[in-house]
Amino acid sequence: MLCRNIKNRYINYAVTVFRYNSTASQVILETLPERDDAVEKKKSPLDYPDYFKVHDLFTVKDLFDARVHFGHKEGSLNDYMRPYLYGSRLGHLIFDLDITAEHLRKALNVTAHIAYRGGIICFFNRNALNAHLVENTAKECGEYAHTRFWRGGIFTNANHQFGAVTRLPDLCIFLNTQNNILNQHTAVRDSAKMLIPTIGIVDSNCNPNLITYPIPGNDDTPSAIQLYCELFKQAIKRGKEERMRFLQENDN
Amino acid sequence: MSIFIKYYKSGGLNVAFSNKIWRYNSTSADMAINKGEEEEEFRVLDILKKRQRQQRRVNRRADVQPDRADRMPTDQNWGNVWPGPKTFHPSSVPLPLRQGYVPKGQAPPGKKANAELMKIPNFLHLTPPVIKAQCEAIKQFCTEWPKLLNSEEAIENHYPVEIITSDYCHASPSIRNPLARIVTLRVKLSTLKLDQHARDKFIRLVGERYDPETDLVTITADRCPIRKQNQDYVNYLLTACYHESWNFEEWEREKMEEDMEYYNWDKNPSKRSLVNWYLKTQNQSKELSDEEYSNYDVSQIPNGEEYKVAVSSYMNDGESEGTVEKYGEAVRKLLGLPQKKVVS
Amino acid sequence: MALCFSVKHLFPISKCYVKNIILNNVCKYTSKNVPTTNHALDNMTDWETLSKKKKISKAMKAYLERAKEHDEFMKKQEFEYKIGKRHLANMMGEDPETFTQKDVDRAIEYLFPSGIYDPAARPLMKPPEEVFPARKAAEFDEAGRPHHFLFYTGKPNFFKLLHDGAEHIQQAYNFEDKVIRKKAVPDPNGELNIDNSIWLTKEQLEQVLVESITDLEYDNFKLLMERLISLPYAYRHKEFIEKYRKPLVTQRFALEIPKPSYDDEGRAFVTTYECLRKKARGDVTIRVPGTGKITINGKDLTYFEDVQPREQVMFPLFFTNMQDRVDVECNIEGGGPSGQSGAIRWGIAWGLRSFVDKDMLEKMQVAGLLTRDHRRRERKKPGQPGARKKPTWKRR
Amino acid sequence: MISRSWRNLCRRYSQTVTFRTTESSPSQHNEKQIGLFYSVNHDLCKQLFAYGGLPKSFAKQTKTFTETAIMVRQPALDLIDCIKASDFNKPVIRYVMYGEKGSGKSLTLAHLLHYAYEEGYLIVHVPWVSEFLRRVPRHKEMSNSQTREGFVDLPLDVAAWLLHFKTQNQVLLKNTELKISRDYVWSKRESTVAGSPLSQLVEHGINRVKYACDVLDALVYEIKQLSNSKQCKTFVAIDGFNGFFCPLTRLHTPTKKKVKPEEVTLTGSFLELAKNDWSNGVVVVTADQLALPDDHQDSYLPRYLLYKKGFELLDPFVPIEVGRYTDKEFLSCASYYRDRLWLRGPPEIETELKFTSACNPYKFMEQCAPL
Amino acid sequence: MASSRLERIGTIFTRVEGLLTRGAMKPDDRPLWFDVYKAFPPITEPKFAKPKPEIKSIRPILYKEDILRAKFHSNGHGLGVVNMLHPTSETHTKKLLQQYKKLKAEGVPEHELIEKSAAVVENERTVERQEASKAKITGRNQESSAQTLAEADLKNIFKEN
Repeated sequence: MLCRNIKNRYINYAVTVFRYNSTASQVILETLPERDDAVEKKKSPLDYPDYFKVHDLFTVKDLFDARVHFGHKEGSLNDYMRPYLYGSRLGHLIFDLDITAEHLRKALNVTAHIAYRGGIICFFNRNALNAHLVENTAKECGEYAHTRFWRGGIFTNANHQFGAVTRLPDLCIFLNTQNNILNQHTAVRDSAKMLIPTIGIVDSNCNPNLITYPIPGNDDTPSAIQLYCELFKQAIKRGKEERMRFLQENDN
Repeated sequence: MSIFIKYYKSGGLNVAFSNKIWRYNSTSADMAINKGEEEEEFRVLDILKKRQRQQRRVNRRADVQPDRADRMPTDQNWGNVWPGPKTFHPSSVPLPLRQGYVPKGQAPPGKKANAELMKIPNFLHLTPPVIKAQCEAIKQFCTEWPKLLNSEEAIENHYPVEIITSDYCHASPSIRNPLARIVTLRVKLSTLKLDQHARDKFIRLVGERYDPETDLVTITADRCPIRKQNQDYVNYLLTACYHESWNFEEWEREKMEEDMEYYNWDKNPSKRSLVNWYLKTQNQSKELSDEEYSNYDVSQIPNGEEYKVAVSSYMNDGESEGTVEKYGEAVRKLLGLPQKKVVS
Repeated sequence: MALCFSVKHLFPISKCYVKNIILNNVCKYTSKNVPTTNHALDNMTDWETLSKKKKISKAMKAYLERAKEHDEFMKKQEFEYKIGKRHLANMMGEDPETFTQKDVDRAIEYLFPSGIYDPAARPLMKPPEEVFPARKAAEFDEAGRPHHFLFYTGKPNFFKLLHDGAEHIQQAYNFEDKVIRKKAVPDPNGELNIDNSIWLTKEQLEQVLVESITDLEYDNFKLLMERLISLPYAYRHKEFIEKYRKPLVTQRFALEIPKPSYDDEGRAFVTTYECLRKKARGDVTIRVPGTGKITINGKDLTYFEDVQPREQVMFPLFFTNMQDRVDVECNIEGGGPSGQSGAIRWGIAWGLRSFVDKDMLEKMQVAGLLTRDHRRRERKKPGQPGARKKPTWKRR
Repeated sequence: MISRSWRNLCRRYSQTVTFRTTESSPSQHNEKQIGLFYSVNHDLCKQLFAYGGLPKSFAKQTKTFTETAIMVRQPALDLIDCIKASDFNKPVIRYVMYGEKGSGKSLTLAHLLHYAYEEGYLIVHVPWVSEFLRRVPRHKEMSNSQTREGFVDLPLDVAAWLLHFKTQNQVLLKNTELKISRDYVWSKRESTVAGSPLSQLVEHGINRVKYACDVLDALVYEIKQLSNSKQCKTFVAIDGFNGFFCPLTRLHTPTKKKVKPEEVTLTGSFLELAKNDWSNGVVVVTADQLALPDDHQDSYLPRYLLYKKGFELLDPFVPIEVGRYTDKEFLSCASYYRDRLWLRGPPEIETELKFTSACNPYKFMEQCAPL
Repeated sequence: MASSRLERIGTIFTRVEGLLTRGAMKPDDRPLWFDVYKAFPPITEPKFAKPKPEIKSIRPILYKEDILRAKFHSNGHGLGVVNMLHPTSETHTKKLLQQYKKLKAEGVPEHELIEKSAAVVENERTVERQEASKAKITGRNQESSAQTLAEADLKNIFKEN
């Protein structure tokens, strides 16, 4: 009940956020025309701040509607998550969606770039409620998912476990960085060990330190996870489309 | 690099130009990679120069001739390839045979250098077509089956003695099974045509080997190492027993009642007690000698004959409910008692 | 740079080589002395460039080599087998065109008689597909990208199965919602018949998936499937469910129930041979109609001194209520009273199948009358007085 | 109160099958009463079976059932018929009852004893031969015979038996016409004069245990004489008769030598009775597996059990088989047990019991016990 | 491949960079993400050994209406069902607050405000509910229209099927 009330309140606040959002997209619009004569300047996609236009994938309002801003209770707060908080509504932590949006855009951009480069992207999630959704997302993107019990050594001892030299993922996306409410997913540590960048939705009770691109936000609610999945899917799709175009061009 | 680009731009081919650029970059990379790939393999520290030695060894190896089986046509006459019994030879059997222990996830060992296949007996020399051909060939040497021996009874009648031997076919290093030497002789006692004494003696001589139910005498011999010897021994045994059973030795006269092979009522106390009882009922009291007892005519006792039969069968046929019942009936008749009522 | 340029025009390749060497040299010399040089970083080739050379991953290369080798090997084996079959047909004097695998097996048994206990170790000649175990296909493409989207779970096929199951469950839920919204009733014809089949066992499932799974994972699989079939509209996913079930019917009364034969008196009788229990072994003849007479080795029920074995013998008759309607004759040897009575019990129940109706048959099945008891005496172990019994514990 | 009425109800229910006959005189029994129970008068029972005669388990049962009910069975009737039909002038006829363990030989014998008592026979009843020869309590009184060399006396046992004899025949023994024919001198001071009543002889045996065995010898002789002279009819009943013929008894002489049955004086006396050299009597013996050592119990048929010696002694005898219950007997017995609340439960239990007990009376009784 | 597995030292980027500068890793063998990371570094460096951010007290989020809300709730109002599938639908409490504002503007005395607004909202709800049930009944009478409605609804909901 309380949460619902908060939401009512928040709508008013969200209006102010739109401004930020719009400015961002404006920037992109400005940069877009430059790409036409990219060839002569030999500008690689990395030189654009937002080559794949991932900034317009979502607005802060979308995040809000998907209940991304809900954190856990105050008691379970991880100190490293303090900078991302907006406040606490009657004991429940609320994320600052501006910060979240910034981080998320960065992450989406990176995702798109990795996809563009043909990297392997692997989705992780240990929450049984959302596992199927995540797997479906991975399937639709043509990427990989791991939503089950993590057998130790899949990354660190891959050649032995898979019986052959194996290419590891180039990007790990954690839709949930916790194994359960207490322990961190082992794959986070293993990815850091194996020099694999990670993107992770970190809730208020998670430790963001080992995550390369942390995104503060709600990692339990299906609607939020659905939103993340949708966004990452779009980003990967854009990256891949661009890649196809690039490959076609080069085949000639 | 910019100069270079400018230079090519004048060429005016955008696509070609970009390609060229890629090429420029990639050539160097290619070189690096090519080199790198070779370098990636670790160089082996070759102190003792093993290479030369290996080469020498290879040279020394002799040429292995291709299998004979590879050159066989599929419509050959197999009997010519494998004319007689022989141990399995992989290169002359054109079958992809496999035998042996199957490790998990692997196939059983093939036919070459497979001791298992050599160990087991084979019938490669006795394939159906070969058998047929050989039968055809030896037909001319065969004699006709006697016409009168047309049934089991006839055979049994003319050849009562049966010799049983076994041949074995098994997987062991030797094809000679020690059990093959065992010879069993079987004959029906009735076909020996012995008289009462001889029959009794014969049965006592052979002992366990006689089965009264089937009337068969079974003599088995496995003492000698060869079947032939055993067979001779068996035949000898039968002959010896037969002739011995016809002999009547002096000590056989001393045969006691306990030694009797059947119950002779006339010589038994049963008769004595009957006679005693009879005399008593007649109120005569006589002391009779053994001789007199055994010669006493039972038929003068009412129902005595019947009693005699009943007791004899009771003792001879063994005790069973039937014989006891009969005995009871006879006794009741003898003593003048009512018969047992059959319960409805 | 300028120098490079001028020469490159003429000998582009050699030029590059020279340049590379120089650079390498520079690196070598400088790496020690200048720790913070950005030389290496500056020198990095563009990704776009790198991506152009079609790089085959090492794993794939090794795999391709192996696959090729295997294919060739199999082809050779196939060829040898075919030729061998023709040879064998020729040996046995039969037509090679109509020579089937069955004939091959028979011929091999004839030519190479072997009494080896384990049939798998006897000589055989089978098509190579059966002899050589199947191999898992390549799991990744040339760039090293796995084919399966659940590859990194280590058991992609199994988890794909779970994924599909969840998918089906979700579809069933959605459909149910839809039907409820339409206020329709479930289709009475669409019944899912699961009585005569059971889930694949762990081993069978492993074979289907070509992966080894743990007991816990197998339990999860069963849990998921049970949930799926418990849904009212599970019949719409029949195809998926059937894939992981195996029929039971054939197993239950697979053995033909023998038709009774008739003796001289016109009484029907059935003889069950090979009634085994513990070390006892015998045969049982059941005659119908009868009066409940039981003959064991020529004696009546007093053959068994104790009540327990007598009850054992009588149990199937009382269970089927046939105690006054049949005569039983048994010949039994070996073992003790309990073994013998158990063997007779099974023999009677097995023979009674011919004289009872189907309901009773099922009841007998449930009561365990038709189940052979294969338990045998356990061997004595050295160092202890019995099979399990341990010597009395003493402190010292 | 309630339990009693319930019991009555039970009885009424069970009365649907008649299992009782009011005819309590064995001489009046006929085929109509086969399978029915008749109850024996309590006093009579005490007199006849006070010192044995009923199997122990049955005796216990009588206490439980508060009555001695014996089933009228075919073998007993058969025997009675035979006795009725036999000529008492001729030598005595020997009857041998045989049958499986627990099939009711002893009870049939008890039935016959009742009959003999009613008919006024002098009863010579040995309740269980093995009691003498095979049962060895801690202090078995045993002494070497003084009259016969190499023989063994069991004075206490014989004295006990004489007491039993006395109780069983107390009515007849009062009859002073039974007089002994010879003088018996036991010692310098003790002697029994010819013409004194038989009871005196018996009394002497009981009082002077030392001479019990000799008294038994004399008694047997006198009984034979009395029977021959038609002064009395004698009914000899020996249960477990084949016990006399087993190769060894369980007795030991002080020199640790095993005693053979024929070396016991009482054996000779009783075997003397079983001979058919006297008349005006009936000899009924039973051949029982239980009377023999375990290694000689393969068959229940008489020749096997009696050994050759026994067979020759008794031949010609009339074998009487005591079999298991027939269906009718079983049913009546079951309803009797139901009446006595010895058996409870649903009616189907009877068919099952019939099979598990295989209609063996003793087994049936035993198996009903926990029900 | 040469690399350090000590995840607590530096970041993945610094570790790869170190390898490259030291020549342990060839520049062309660098990981695929390296350029991307270089171009778009994360906002905070993903070091494991990061100093904890200074602990500021978390700002509580409170509104003026909270007092009113508390009042409504303490009187047991405002506990209605909310349709969460429609983010625009208004909660019961919100309606109460609006009503409260409206009534206050109308000049209803302070002490009656709560009760009155609650009564008004409750009234509205009952009216709505009645209408809804009526619509249902009429819908059943006009089967065809109801059916089309239902079908349309279903189509929308199960588009993906």
